[in-house]
Order: sequence, then C-alpha cells, then structure tokens
Amino acid sequence: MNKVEELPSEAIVTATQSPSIGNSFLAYVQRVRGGDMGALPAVLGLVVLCGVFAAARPSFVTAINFANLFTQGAAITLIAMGLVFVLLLGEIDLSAGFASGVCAAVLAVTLTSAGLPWYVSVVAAILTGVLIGMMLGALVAKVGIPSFVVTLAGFLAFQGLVLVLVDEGTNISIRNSVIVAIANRNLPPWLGWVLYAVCVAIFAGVQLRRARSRAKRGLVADPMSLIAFRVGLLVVFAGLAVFALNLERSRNPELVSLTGVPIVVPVILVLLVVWTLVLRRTAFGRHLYAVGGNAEAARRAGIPVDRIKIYAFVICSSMAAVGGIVAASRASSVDPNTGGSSVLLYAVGAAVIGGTSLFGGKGRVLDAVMGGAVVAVIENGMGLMGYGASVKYLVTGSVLLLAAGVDALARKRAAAAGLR
Amino acid sequence: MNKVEELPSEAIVTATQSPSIGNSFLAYVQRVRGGDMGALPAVLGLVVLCGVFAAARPSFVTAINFANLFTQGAAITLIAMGLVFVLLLGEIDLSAGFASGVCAAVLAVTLTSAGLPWYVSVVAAILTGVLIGMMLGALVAKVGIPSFVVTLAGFLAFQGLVLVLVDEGTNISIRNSVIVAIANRNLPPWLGWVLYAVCVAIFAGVQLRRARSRAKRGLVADPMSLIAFRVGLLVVFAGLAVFALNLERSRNPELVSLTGVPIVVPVILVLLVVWTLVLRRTAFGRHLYAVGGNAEAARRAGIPVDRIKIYAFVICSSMAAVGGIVAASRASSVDPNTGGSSVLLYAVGAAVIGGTSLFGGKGRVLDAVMGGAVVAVIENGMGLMGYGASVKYLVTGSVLLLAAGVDALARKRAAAAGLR
Amino acid sequence: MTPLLEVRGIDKSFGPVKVLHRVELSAYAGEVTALVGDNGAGKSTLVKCVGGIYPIDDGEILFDGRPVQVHSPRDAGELGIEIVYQDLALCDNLDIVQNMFLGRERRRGPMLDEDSMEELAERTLSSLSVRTVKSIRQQVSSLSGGQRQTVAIAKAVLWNSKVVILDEPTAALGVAQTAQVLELVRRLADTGLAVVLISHNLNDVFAVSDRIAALYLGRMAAQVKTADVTHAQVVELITSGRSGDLGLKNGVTP
Amino acid sequence: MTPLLEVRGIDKSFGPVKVLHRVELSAYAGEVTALVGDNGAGKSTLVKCVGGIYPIDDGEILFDGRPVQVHSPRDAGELGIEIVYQDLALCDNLDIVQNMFLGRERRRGPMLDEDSMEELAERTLSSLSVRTVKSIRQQVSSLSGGQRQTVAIAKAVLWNSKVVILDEPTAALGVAQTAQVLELVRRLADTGLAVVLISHNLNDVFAVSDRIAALYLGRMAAQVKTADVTHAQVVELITSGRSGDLGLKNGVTP
Amino acid sequence: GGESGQTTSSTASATASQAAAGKIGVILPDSKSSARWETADRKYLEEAFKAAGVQYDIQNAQNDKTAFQTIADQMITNGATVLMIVNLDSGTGKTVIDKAKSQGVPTIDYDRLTLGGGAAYYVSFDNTKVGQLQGEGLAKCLTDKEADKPIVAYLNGSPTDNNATLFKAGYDGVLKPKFDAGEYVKGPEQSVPDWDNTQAATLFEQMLTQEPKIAGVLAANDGLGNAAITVLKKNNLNGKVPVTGQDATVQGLQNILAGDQCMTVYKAVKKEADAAAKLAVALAKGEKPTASSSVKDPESGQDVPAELMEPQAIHFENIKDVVADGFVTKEELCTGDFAEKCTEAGIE
Ligand SMILES: Nc1ncnc2c1ncn2[C@@H]1O[C@H](COP(=O)(O)OP(=O)(O)OP(=O)(O)O)[C@@H](O)[C@H]1O
Ligand SMILES: Nc1ncnc2c1ncn2[C@@H]1O[C@H](COP(=O)(O)OP(=O)(O)OP(=O)(O)O)[C@@H](O)[C@H]1O
Ligand SMILES: [Mg+2]
Ligand SMILES: [Mg+2]
Repeated sequence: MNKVEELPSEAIVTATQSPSIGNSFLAYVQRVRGGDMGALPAVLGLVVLCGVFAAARPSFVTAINFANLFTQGAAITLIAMGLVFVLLLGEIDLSAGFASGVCAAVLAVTLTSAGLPWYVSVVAAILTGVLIGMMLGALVAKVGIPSFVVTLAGFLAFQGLVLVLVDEGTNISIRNSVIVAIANRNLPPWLGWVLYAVCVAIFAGVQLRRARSRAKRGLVADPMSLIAFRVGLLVVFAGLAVFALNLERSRNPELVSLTGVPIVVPVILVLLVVWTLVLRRTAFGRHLYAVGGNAEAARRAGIPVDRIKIYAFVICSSMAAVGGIVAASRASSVDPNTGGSSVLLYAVGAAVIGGTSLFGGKGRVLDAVMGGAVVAVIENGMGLMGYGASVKYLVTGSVLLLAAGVDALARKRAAAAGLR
Repeated sequence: MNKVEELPSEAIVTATQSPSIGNSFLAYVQRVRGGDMGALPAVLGLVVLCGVFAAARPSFVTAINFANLFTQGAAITLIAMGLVFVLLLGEIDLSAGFASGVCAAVLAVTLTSAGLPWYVSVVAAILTGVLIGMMLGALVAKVGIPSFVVTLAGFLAFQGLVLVLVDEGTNISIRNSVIVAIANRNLPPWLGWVLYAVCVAIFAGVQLRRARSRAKRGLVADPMSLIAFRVGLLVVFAGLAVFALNLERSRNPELVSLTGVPIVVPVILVLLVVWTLVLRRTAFGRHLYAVGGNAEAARRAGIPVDRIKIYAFVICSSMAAVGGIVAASRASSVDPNTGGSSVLLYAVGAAVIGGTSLFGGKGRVLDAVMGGAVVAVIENGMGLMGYGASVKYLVTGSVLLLAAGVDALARKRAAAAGLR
Repeated sequence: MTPLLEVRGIDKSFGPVKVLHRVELSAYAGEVTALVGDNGAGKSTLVKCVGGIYPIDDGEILFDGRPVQVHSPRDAGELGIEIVYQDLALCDNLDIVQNMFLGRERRRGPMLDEDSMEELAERTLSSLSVRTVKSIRQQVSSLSGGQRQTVAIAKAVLWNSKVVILDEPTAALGVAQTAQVLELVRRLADTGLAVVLISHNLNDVFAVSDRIAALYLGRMAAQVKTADVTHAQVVELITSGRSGDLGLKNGVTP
Repeated sequence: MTPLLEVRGIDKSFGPVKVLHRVELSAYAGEVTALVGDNGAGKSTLVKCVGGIYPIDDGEILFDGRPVQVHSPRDAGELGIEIVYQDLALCDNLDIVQNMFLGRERRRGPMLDEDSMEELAERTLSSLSVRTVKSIRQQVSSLSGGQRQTVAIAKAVLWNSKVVILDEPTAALGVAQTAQVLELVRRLADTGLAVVLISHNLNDVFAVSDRIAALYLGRMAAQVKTADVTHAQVVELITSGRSGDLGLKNGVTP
Repeated sequence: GGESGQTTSSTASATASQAAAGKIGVILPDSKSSARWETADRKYLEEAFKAAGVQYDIQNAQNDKTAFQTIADQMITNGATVLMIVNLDSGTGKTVIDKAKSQGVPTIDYDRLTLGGGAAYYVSFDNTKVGQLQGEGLAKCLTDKEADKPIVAYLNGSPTDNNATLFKAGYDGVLKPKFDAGEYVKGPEQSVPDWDNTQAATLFEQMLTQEPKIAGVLAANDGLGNAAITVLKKNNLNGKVPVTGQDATVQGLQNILAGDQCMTVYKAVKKEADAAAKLAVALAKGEKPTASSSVKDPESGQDVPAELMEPQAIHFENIKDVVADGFVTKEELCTGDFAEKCTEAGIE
C-alpha cells in the first residue's frame, strides 16, 4: 500500500459543491427527476393506496386498524427481509414459506410436546432455520444445482416435514404467554416513548459523528442544516406513529385498555437496522452486492463466492424462522398451512415491489419493509371492503399491479431521461 | 451487400475436418467430455429414475404405466413448453398455472352453459390465452413492471376469475366426448404406426435435404453415415415406444380393450416440432434468444424488443391454454383448483431441470419435454410407491433434487474443464 | 457540399451531470472524419446519441441536410447509419454468424436461410484477417478480445449503409488486423460512404482521416482538415481544448 | 537469476479446441516482460491460467522457484499476483471506491472504513490522470471505456503485490493516460516487482519492456531481451511465428 | 404415513395372493383442510384392513386433482380390485370411477358423494347435517348469552372446497330464517382460502375492525375458530363472543374447556371407517354386500346404496363423550391448566 501513498495527491473530485440544505434539496429534486428515486415510488404507492382505502372505509384510519396493520404484515415482512439477501445474489428461495412453517412447527412441538421453556424453543426454531439455510446454500453453491430447483425441492420436502412435525395435519395450539405476546400484545405506552427517544438520539448521533469524521478527513460531508432536517423528519413522523399507537383503541375502554406500540414493531425495527448495517457497512454486505452484480468479477477479486452464497441462504432461512415464530404467535397455533399458500409469493412480491431486483445486485432491507407495508395495506384494506373470495382475488391482483405500476412508470420516465 | 461480395473470399474455417461417422462420434465424446453435453444429463437423470422405480416396483415397467406416464405429464409439459419462451427472455410467468385454469374454465362454460360445439370452445379457450398473454406482455414490455409482479398479480386475479367463471366454487363437468378423448383415449394401433412412418420419413428427408444443400454450397455437411445413424436411432426407439403403446393394457381384456398411442402424444409431438422450428429456424426465434442473451445488444441491432416480449407472453399463455384444455379433458371437469396448487412450480421446474436458464438466453422446447418427463416419472413412480402424504412430499423433494443433482454435477465437471 | 450526417447543438445530461454541451459535428460522404478526445470527453456518448441509444436533451440531427428524429437504434438503421459501439454489445449466447446477421437475418420463405448467411459471414470475416477463429459457428462468448472486435466490425460493414461510425474499432486488434481495418475504413470512404472513426491512436488518425474533430470535456474544440494540422496541435486540442487559434476560447466554442 | 514467476509446459484446451501448447514464460523481478501475439494467439488465456480463472490441463506454475498450485483467483492473490484482465470484470452495480477495494476492504472493527478507502482511492486515481470522473462515488456502469480501464488498473496497483500482469491496459486510454500508465508500469518494475504487459502496440512495448515474449497460435515462439531485437523482427514473430534464427521451427518450440 | 405393510412385500407373492383376496386402494383427499384424513381415517382403515387380512394401499392426493387421478391410475396399475375414493370434486371423481369401471374395478365413495359418478356404495357423514349442528350450536350459545339481535359473522371454509359449500348450506339453513326474522343480524362473511388459519386471523381481524359489534362467529372448523379466538383474545372479547368449530380436535376441545369456544362437531370417524372397510373387504372377497340405506344422486337421479353416520354436536357438557370414544386421549387434552377444567367437565 505504501507504493500508492507516494503518488502525487491531486484531488479529482472537483465538480462537487460543498452542500447546504438548499442545494442538497435541489440536488435531490434533480436526482429524482433524473430517475434515481430510491424508495419514492413505493412511498407514493403506499400513499395512494391508503388514500383510496381511507376514502372507501373510514374504519381504515382508526387507531386499531393502524395497529393491526403492523401485526398483520409482520410475518411476511420478516420473510421478505431475509429473501432480500438471496435475491441480491440473483438467486431465489421458493422454500422460505414452508421453511418458516417447519421452524414454527419446531417451536410448537418443543413448546408443547417437549414442554421446553419458550426461549429454548425460540432458539431451536431459529437453529432449524440456520440448518435449512446451510443445506440449501450448500446445494446451490457447492453442488451447483440452480436455486430454483433446490428450493422447489425444499418447498416440497419442507411441506412434508411440517406434516410430520404436526402429526400429519393436526393443529397444535400455542398457549405460552410469552410467545403469544409477540404478535398479540403491545408495549406499555411509556416504553414506546422511551424507545422513540433512544431511536432519535442514536440516529442523530450517528449522523453527526459521520459528518464530523468526514469533514476532518477533508471529504465531502453533509451540512448541519441537512442533518437537522433529516432528524426533524424522524422526530415528527416517528412521534406521530408512536402517538397514534398509544391512543386507546379498545372497544370497551372501561372494561379493558388496549394501547401501545405492538411488540412486533421494535422486533422489525431492530432487525431492519441490523441487516441494513450488515449490508451497507460490512465487508460481507459489500461482497454480497458484488457477487450479485458480477459473480465473475467478485471471484476474480478473491471473494469466496460459495461461502457468501451459503451465508445468504442461512440468513434467509433464519429470517424465515423468525417470520414463522411471529406467524405462529399471531395464530396461536401451528398447522400444516403455516407458511404455505401464498406466503412465499407475497414475501417475494414485497421485496420486488420495494425495488429489489430479481437479477441480483440491487436491493435493500428497507425495500422489503416498504414492500411488506404495501402488501399489508392491500390485505388490510381488502379485508375491510368485505368482498367475496373471487372479487377479492381480482381486486387484490389489480391493486398490486397498480402499486407496482406507479413505480414502473416513475422509473420509465427516468429511463427516458437517459439514466438506467 | 454488394460491397462485401467484392471482398476476397478466403476460407477461414480450416480446422474442421470433413466429418465421418467415426470422427463425428469421437467429436461428440470429446464435446461431452469437454462439457457441452446438451440433453445428456436430463436423459441420464431419467434413466436413473426409471431404473430405481423399476427396481422398486415392477409394475413401473408395464405397458399401462408407460401409457399413463404420457397422459399424466401432458398438461405440465405443455405449460412448461410455453414457459420456455418467457424464460428465454429472462422473464417469468407465475400466472401460467391459473391462466390455464381460466382457459379451461372458459372451455367448460362455453361447452356446457353456452352449449357451443367443442371446436368453438377450444378456439375460445385458446383466444382467452392469447388475450391474457397480450395483457401480461404489454404490462411487462410497455409499462415496464417487472414480470414477477405482473404475473403475481395475474396469479391472484386469474384465481379470482376462475372462481367467477365456475360460479364461486362449484365444479363444471365436461361431458363432450371429443374433449374428454384428448387426454383419455388412444389412437387406433394402425394410426400409431402410420404416424410413426410419417415421422421417420419426414425426419430422414429433412436431414438429407439439409446435408445436400450445405454440401452444394461448400459448407461442412453431415456425412451420410451419421445421418443414417440418427435415422436408425429414431426408427428403433420410436418403434419400440409405439410397439409398447400398442400392447394390450386392459386389466380385463375380455371386458374392454385398451391399446394404442394416447392422443396427447401426437399433440405434444406436433407442438414440440412447431415450436422448435419457430425457435431455431425463424427470425423471431433468433431474436428471442438475442433479447434473452443481451437485451441491449438486441436493441442496438434494431430488434423490436417490446414486441418480442409480448409475443413470448402470448405464446406462453396460449400454451397454458392448451395445457388447461388437456387438464380439463383429463379431469373431465373444471373447478377453481384447475391450474392451481403446484402446477406452476412443477412446470417451471420441468423447464429448468431440462436445462432452461432462468436468466434468459438458454433453453429449448425439447428441454421442457425432457424436464416434463422427469417430473412425470417422479410423480408416477412416487404414486406406485404408496407412501403417506408427508413421506411422499419428502421423497419427491429429494428425488427432484437428485435428478437435478446429476445434471448439476455433470455440468460442474464440465466447468472444471474450462467450459462454462 | 452538405454533410451527409450533421449534428447541431447537441446537449446531453445524465441526471445532474452534463456530458455534452452544444456539440456540432459534420461527416461528409466519401470522407473519413476522425473524432478524437480524452477519456471521458464524451465521444461515445455523442455516438450513442446519434445511434438512438440515448435520447438527446437538445439540438438536432440532420441527415443529408434534412432534420431527422432518431429515437431508437431502429431509426438509425433505417436511415443507413451503422455503428460499432465501444462496448461491443454482442449476444454472448449466439454464435458468430447469428450475431453478424442479428436483426437482419436472411430468409427463405418464413425460415432462416442459414447456409447463405454462413457463407457470407465466412467471406467477410476472412477479409478481415482473422486466422485464429476455429469455427464461425462458435459462440462469441468464447472469442478473444480482438476476435470479438472483428466480429463487431464485420457486422457493421456487412450492410449497404451510408454512414459508418466506428468507436475505437482497433483498440483490441493486433498489428495486421489493425492495418486491415484501417484499409477497410479507407475503402469504405472511397466507395462514397461517410465514415466517422474514433481513435486514441493519432498515427492511425493521420493515416486515414480527411478531417479531425476534437472533443474536449463535452465541447467540440475544433473540426479541421487533417492536412491543415500537425500531430502536436491535435494533442494540444485533446488535452487542453485549444491550440493557438484553434479550439475553445475561455471554455466556449468559438 | 530465478524468475519470480515462471510457467512451464502449460497446455490448455477448451473442449476439443487446444488453445495453449506447452507454453513457457518467465517474468523476472524488476523487469517488464512484454507478452505479444496476434489476436487469438492465447495471451489472455495464458494470463487467466496463471490467475487461477481457468484450470490448466498440464504443466506447472513456479513462483520464486517453488512450484505452486493456483486453483482460484484467491490463490493467485495470496501469492501476490495481481492481474488486470482484458475483459475488465468490474461490478457495475458498485461505485469506483467499492470496486477498487473489492475483496480487500479496509475495516475499523467489524465495520468498513469507508472514509479512509475513499481518500486512498481518490489519491490513486488522480495519479493516473483521470480528470473527467465526476465523483468517485459514481457507479462504474456510468464510466466511459477509458475510465473503466483506469479504475481496473488503479485497483491492481493499489496492493503490495509482487507480480503485476496487465492485459492490454492501454487499449482504451487516451494519449496522456497511456503515457501515465506506461510510466507507472516502469515505476512498478523499478520498485522490484515483476511486471507482465500485454499489448498490441509495439511502440509501447519497446518503450517500457526489458524482455519480449511472442506467442504464435498458442505456442511460445520466442522469449528475448528487448535490446536484442528489432521492431521488424517482433512483427515477424507475431505474424509468422518465426524470424530468422528466432521462433518456431516447423511449428514446434525450439 | 408410512408404507402399507403388505404392499411392499415382493410382487410375486402379491400377485399370488391377489387372486385370493383382492386388493383395496384408498385415496384420501388432502391433509390440510382437516387432520382427520391422515391421523384418523388412515389409522382406522389400516386397522380394519389388517384385521380382515386383505392387501391395501392408502394414498393422499394432497388436494391436487391431477395427483388424484395419477394415484388412481397407479393403483389400478398396481392391481387394486376395489377402489375407495374421497373425491376432490365430482368431475375428477367421475373420471376415476369410469376408468375403474371400465377395468372391472368397483368403487366406494367415502365421505363425499361423486355426483353422477355411479359408485357402488356411498359411506359418509352428512355434511349438511354438520353445518346444521353448527348453526344450532351457535344459536344455543347466543341464547345462553342472552344476546339481543346479535351480529353473526361467518368464517366459511375454502372457497374451492365443495364440503365448505355443504357446511354453509347447513348453517345457513338454521341461521338464515333468524336473519330474515330480524332475530339475528347478518354480519360480514368471508371464505378462507385453503382453510389457512393465518389468513383467517387477518380476515377476522378486519371483520372486527369494520364491524366492532360482532357477537357471534360461525367458524367452519376448529382451526378457523381458533384463529378467530386469537383475535378476540387480543381484544379481550374471548368468551364473550361465541365461536363454533368442527372436527373435535384437541385444540377445539381445549378452547371449549377454556370457555372461549362455544361448540364443535364430532364426527366419529372410526365408525365411518369401519363401515367403509367392511364394504370394501366384502367387495374384495368377491361378495356383494348390502347397505343399510341409500341416497339419491341429484345429478343422475339414481339411488346409491349408502351407509350414513350421524355427526354429534359437542358442547362443554359432553366433551367427555369424545374422550370416552377414544377419539382424543385424556393425556392430550388435559395438559397443564386444562386438568382442572377436565375434572369440571367430568372427564375421567
Ligand atoms: N450513463 C451514464 N451516467 C452518468 N454518467 C455517464 C454515463 N455514461 C457516461 N457518463 C459520463 O459521461 C462522460 C463521457 O463519457 P463517454 O463514454 O462519452 O466518454 P468517451 O469520450 O467515450 O471516453 P473514452 O475514450 O474513455 O471511451 C464520462 O465522464 C462518463 O463518466
Ligand atoms: N472459453 C473458451 N472456449 C473456447 N474457446 C476459447 C475460449 N476462450 C478463448 N478461446 C479461444 O482461444 C483462443 C485464444 O484466446 P485468447 O483470448 O487467449 O486470445 P488473445 O491472445 O488474448 O487475443 P486478443 O489479442 O484478441 O485478446 C481464441 O481462438 C479463442 O477463440
Ligand atoms: Mg468511449
Ligand atoms: Mg486477449
């Protein structure tokens, strides 16, 4: 490395103006107009959907429905978050749905039949996920079978495994209060506010430290005003959300009080932050993108492509396990359908709607959360509309198309501007 | 073009020896050892599977089971054949299963409620497929929504559409004898032999004509001996198959006679030949490969990429319609599950096992047929084994993995030899 | 004399980054126009604008004096503009013959006429001194860098086009092959085509071109007759945008 | 003097096609060895064999006199062999800094040290005369041909390697950039590295190399000191495999 | 699951003994709409066949019509002489029956009648009756709770499952008159795809959001019931809003014990299985058994000889009947907190 340090150091990055909040905003508008719109289309889709449902069904904008949204979308969102890792490689995991079912079944069996304490069961379920991921990953990376086929085989085999675990179709009830609480109980309101304060503080701290460290090195750093703006946004929106969730939403407030942030919300938040850090700030994350972008280039750079693939599958299946646990908690039971029917397609759909590419190299964990929100809103809104099965399928399909269409047209406009 | 014709014409292809049957075979062995194995892995997988099932269940190698294989695998194979076109572009069609359901429902409704003659119904069903394909294709190519999302929306919407068509869950019986015959009746034995003769004659004729035309132009042509060898192979294997299918396979021959080539066999054969010709011998097919291999290069070469995409979806959905008709014929009924459950995954799996790439640019219609055969043999064999539900899922998954594993390892060996 | 191909005042930005500033360029029938410029000057972008790969933000393209709209590579092809791009854009999953005739396959009835295409491809390629290609039925993914480049060139000259634009065609070529391509370029111009040649090799530029256009940081510094300038002057135009009277004054086109 | 890198009797076939025939090559520390040969001669294939991209069919690779096994690019990297491939192999979805440090990211604890990487990348790139890169946080997919090549070169020289192999590094570069890269090549050799340079430009070859190895149709025609041969002799070696006493006799290595 | 004992023995002996006793093929429909098929029916049928000493082969079509037909093909290929099917729909069922007939193989419709199929026998519970019991059960619980004009929500079974249609016909028969009379108010109604419990939870949650005053839930089986109960619990409404079920699963019975569920429907599968097995064994031995009653096939208008079982409504008071029958064991049911309730319900 010393070699390089001797070379004359003449800055090449001259075109970048020192940014202020004003021209940062201008640059953002220009970026969006130029086509680099990040999460904007998904957000737009969400806003449109919410508007339509709110207009059609006033109960859509009640505190209780807002809280329901989180618990209803949690399992799919968690599975989608894991899928992002596999999709980033340009691979697919069709078995994630039933893998979550297997893990949920392991949870249920160890909890009820074996009578283990809840934390042991949770660990067992997640370990099952890790094991499944290792198996799938090894078959894809080491043996070289296309992931579609491997996970299609997994789709079948895990379906069988769930059946074996739940005794050929019985329905195992989960009565452990801790597990049931995950998807069905809420934080006490004060804890919600504490959590909110901690989040805001950490976010502001990280942003400030980063800017300061870059400025010290003479690199282009975000100006104070921009940071303040971002923190301000967080303060307002997160504050509103916590406030809404802390409203009384019980039907019989005198009988029982129902308030607070659902427990799944901090669960999703923590996982979102952790996986985002892994993807954006660790070498592993960098290598994941590299393999997805150009596997051959990654190999030539000495990246252990096989190992990266295996890890990605492990993460995917472990997140499926987490999703399975939440699903089991929500239904307070596990049956052979857990993780079945449309769970997988919805999860992949969530990731893709959020902006993750099926061809690898492009996507963020946040995408999965945004896409999961779109899917949850559709399901929630459709539930309120009370259509029959056939109309519901038709409308859900159309709404999905619409949400994705907003996104596609925005990107198309951008492509026409020359950016692809 | 005249410009070029003036250039000095000095042959560059000097390394190619004039081939004879001997060194053609040697070259083939060398090609296979070097990794270019074409359909060999799929064939190998089939042989292994058949061997195992035959050893485990002698009834596997009976005439009746051989005939069953064709009718059992027909619908999935037909859908897979259509999917190849979409997969060649690097797109996917998740809705193909339910699209086949919609078309089958249209068939059933026009046949029974509307009481139209069978050929009108068939045309209506296929037109429905064309329409669906046009819609999907336009959304993918013109609006620019990822095909995964479009067809996921289709998956949902078509499910709803089937429900609407069959009146929210009833099931419509098909009693038209022509339609029922497609998947349930056989050709008279003599017609089987006539068909066989025609096939052999056409194949030999095409091969001869091609060699002669190339020789006349001074291009490298296949030698007579090689052509004779190929025709010989066809004569023997197709002959054996027709012979086996013409054996008496009724369990009570005195009660009813059951012989002949199932009607679906010529249906599949004709479609296989037609689509293979389209892919390999027309400009459209060439462009399909080009778009799948490098869409940007295709665009720069002036290929109308959008139009090609739409056509591919139309073909896919029309083939799904044909598959739906066969499925309806086989079940003699249509209900909301037609085309549902695992139909789609099996069809994509068939194409992929046969060697079609999910990333586009690589694949043949024959692949789908080979892969369809693998899937059909697994299902058929597993049926004979008589396992319970869970074991069957587990074993089917493992067998699928095994079949794909043979393929993968063979290709892996080839890659190690430096060819990828 | 009206130029066969002319671009006037072309602007092109990628998002916030402006890459071309009111660029002018003329290419005349029967002449080789060399387009030179530093790395990242915008040569390839200009070519892609002409070829319909990128839409232009402003300015116009004239063909034979008439303003034309080029919205897609198809439009360019129909006008008779044939381009070899720097990022070659061959379909790796197709073989040499298939790539060469891509989008303009010869047919006999509804079917492809493979044999005649194979014959013609073989003749064209051999005229470009490719001796090491084992078979023209080889997939282009297995070709060496130079072989790929040759295929791309052969593809472009196979047609009866009126304008041929070559973006660094000889970059990956060996000594003999380079000579062949330069000779071909000259021959094409002599048969009355307008040829635009992009190259970093000034010896080659001086050897075959009639005019030289120098692009500097997205601006057209100068377009001059090759006979009127020296090697050193062109280097100066490329690296600093001006040379004596020639070139940009204070960063704007004179 | 033992060569730092030596390959002996390397054979390599792709399926039925034999591309390298018992090829020998030596690269010495402190010297620039030029590898020349016609298009399709097998230069890139040879480099890929050394880099662990392709497995070799026969022959051996010696590093500092010891026979070594190179089964993957990782092995090559660990030996200290750094290669710029002709087909550049950058990750289009990553930016310049990310590409330059790919596989060898700097860390602070478990996290990446983005800032120090950005700083170092900027310095390395500017030393290679790239003036038109707008931002080193730009995705490489948006770079011009020459810019991409520069990034690949910068990536390879960023490390403390012992052998640097450059496969046509200047093919897409402008005049000034080419000069910079050649200077860099010379400087690397002078600091004691063994450099292998593949190029079709004989002027460049003669300007910087100490030895020339000429490959002809997959066979090593001759490996000579640059001082001992003339321009014309090398051209003859490239195009016909022999020149006077030098080169292949009847198609086999002497 | 597992293989059916005798069929794995070498075929040589299989063909030898086949002439003597014949072989019975059974196709079950799925394992997801209800646990009964794999846990109960398979077990009881196996026991009965083993006791009779006949060869058998029991398979499950997993709700896949194509698989259903394939299995039928394979069974006939394997030499089955009697076919017993639980059809997935009448169309496929009829195709299979026709095919079997053409090969001289008699069929028994087990649990579901194949309309227009013309099977030799029909053995079943009355599915409409099941729905009727659910409707009556819910009405009873609502009366117990002294509900005034209660809003009743429906969680129907899978829209693609014909049985779900029959259940609905049953409970509609009871409840619709009450709706019409203004006694009850018809609330939201949804069909649950694939009987998926997780989806059921979301669907019910949305019903409750839209119509917070729901006072009774007609859930088509215990799984759907449990999903509704989970949502009710979240809102602390469990026990206040009666919920129905079906199948007398451990889960459902425990929910009844806890007071969260109003009732379930118990179908004595063993009786049904034994009756069907008896017919099948007789057929396999070449006899021509007679059935106790017959039903009219509405499509063909023919009378099909039938054995019909009566389903039983289970409330807190008669849970003990299910245990006494051996359908669930005390050990399964009376775990943890439920032990006390079990005593209360008089379960020994
Ligand atoms: N898609 C794009 N998005 C953003 N910037 C781009 C894009 N394409 C090119 N650029 C920028 O535009 C400038 C001009 O690029 P162009 O490829 O035209 O250069 P060039 O003159 O062909 O250079 P070279 O000689 O290296 O090929 C470069 O700075 C490049 O980084
Ligand atoms: N994967 C492959 N499969 C088959 N043949 C190949 C493959 N890779 C290269 N070849 C052939 O090997 C020969 C040598 O290729 P190579 O890329 O080594 O040439 P080169 O000397 O680098 O040429 P250039 O100067 O054009 O880059 C060529 O004829 C090429 O067609
Ligand atoms: Mg360029
Ligand atoms: Mg090369």
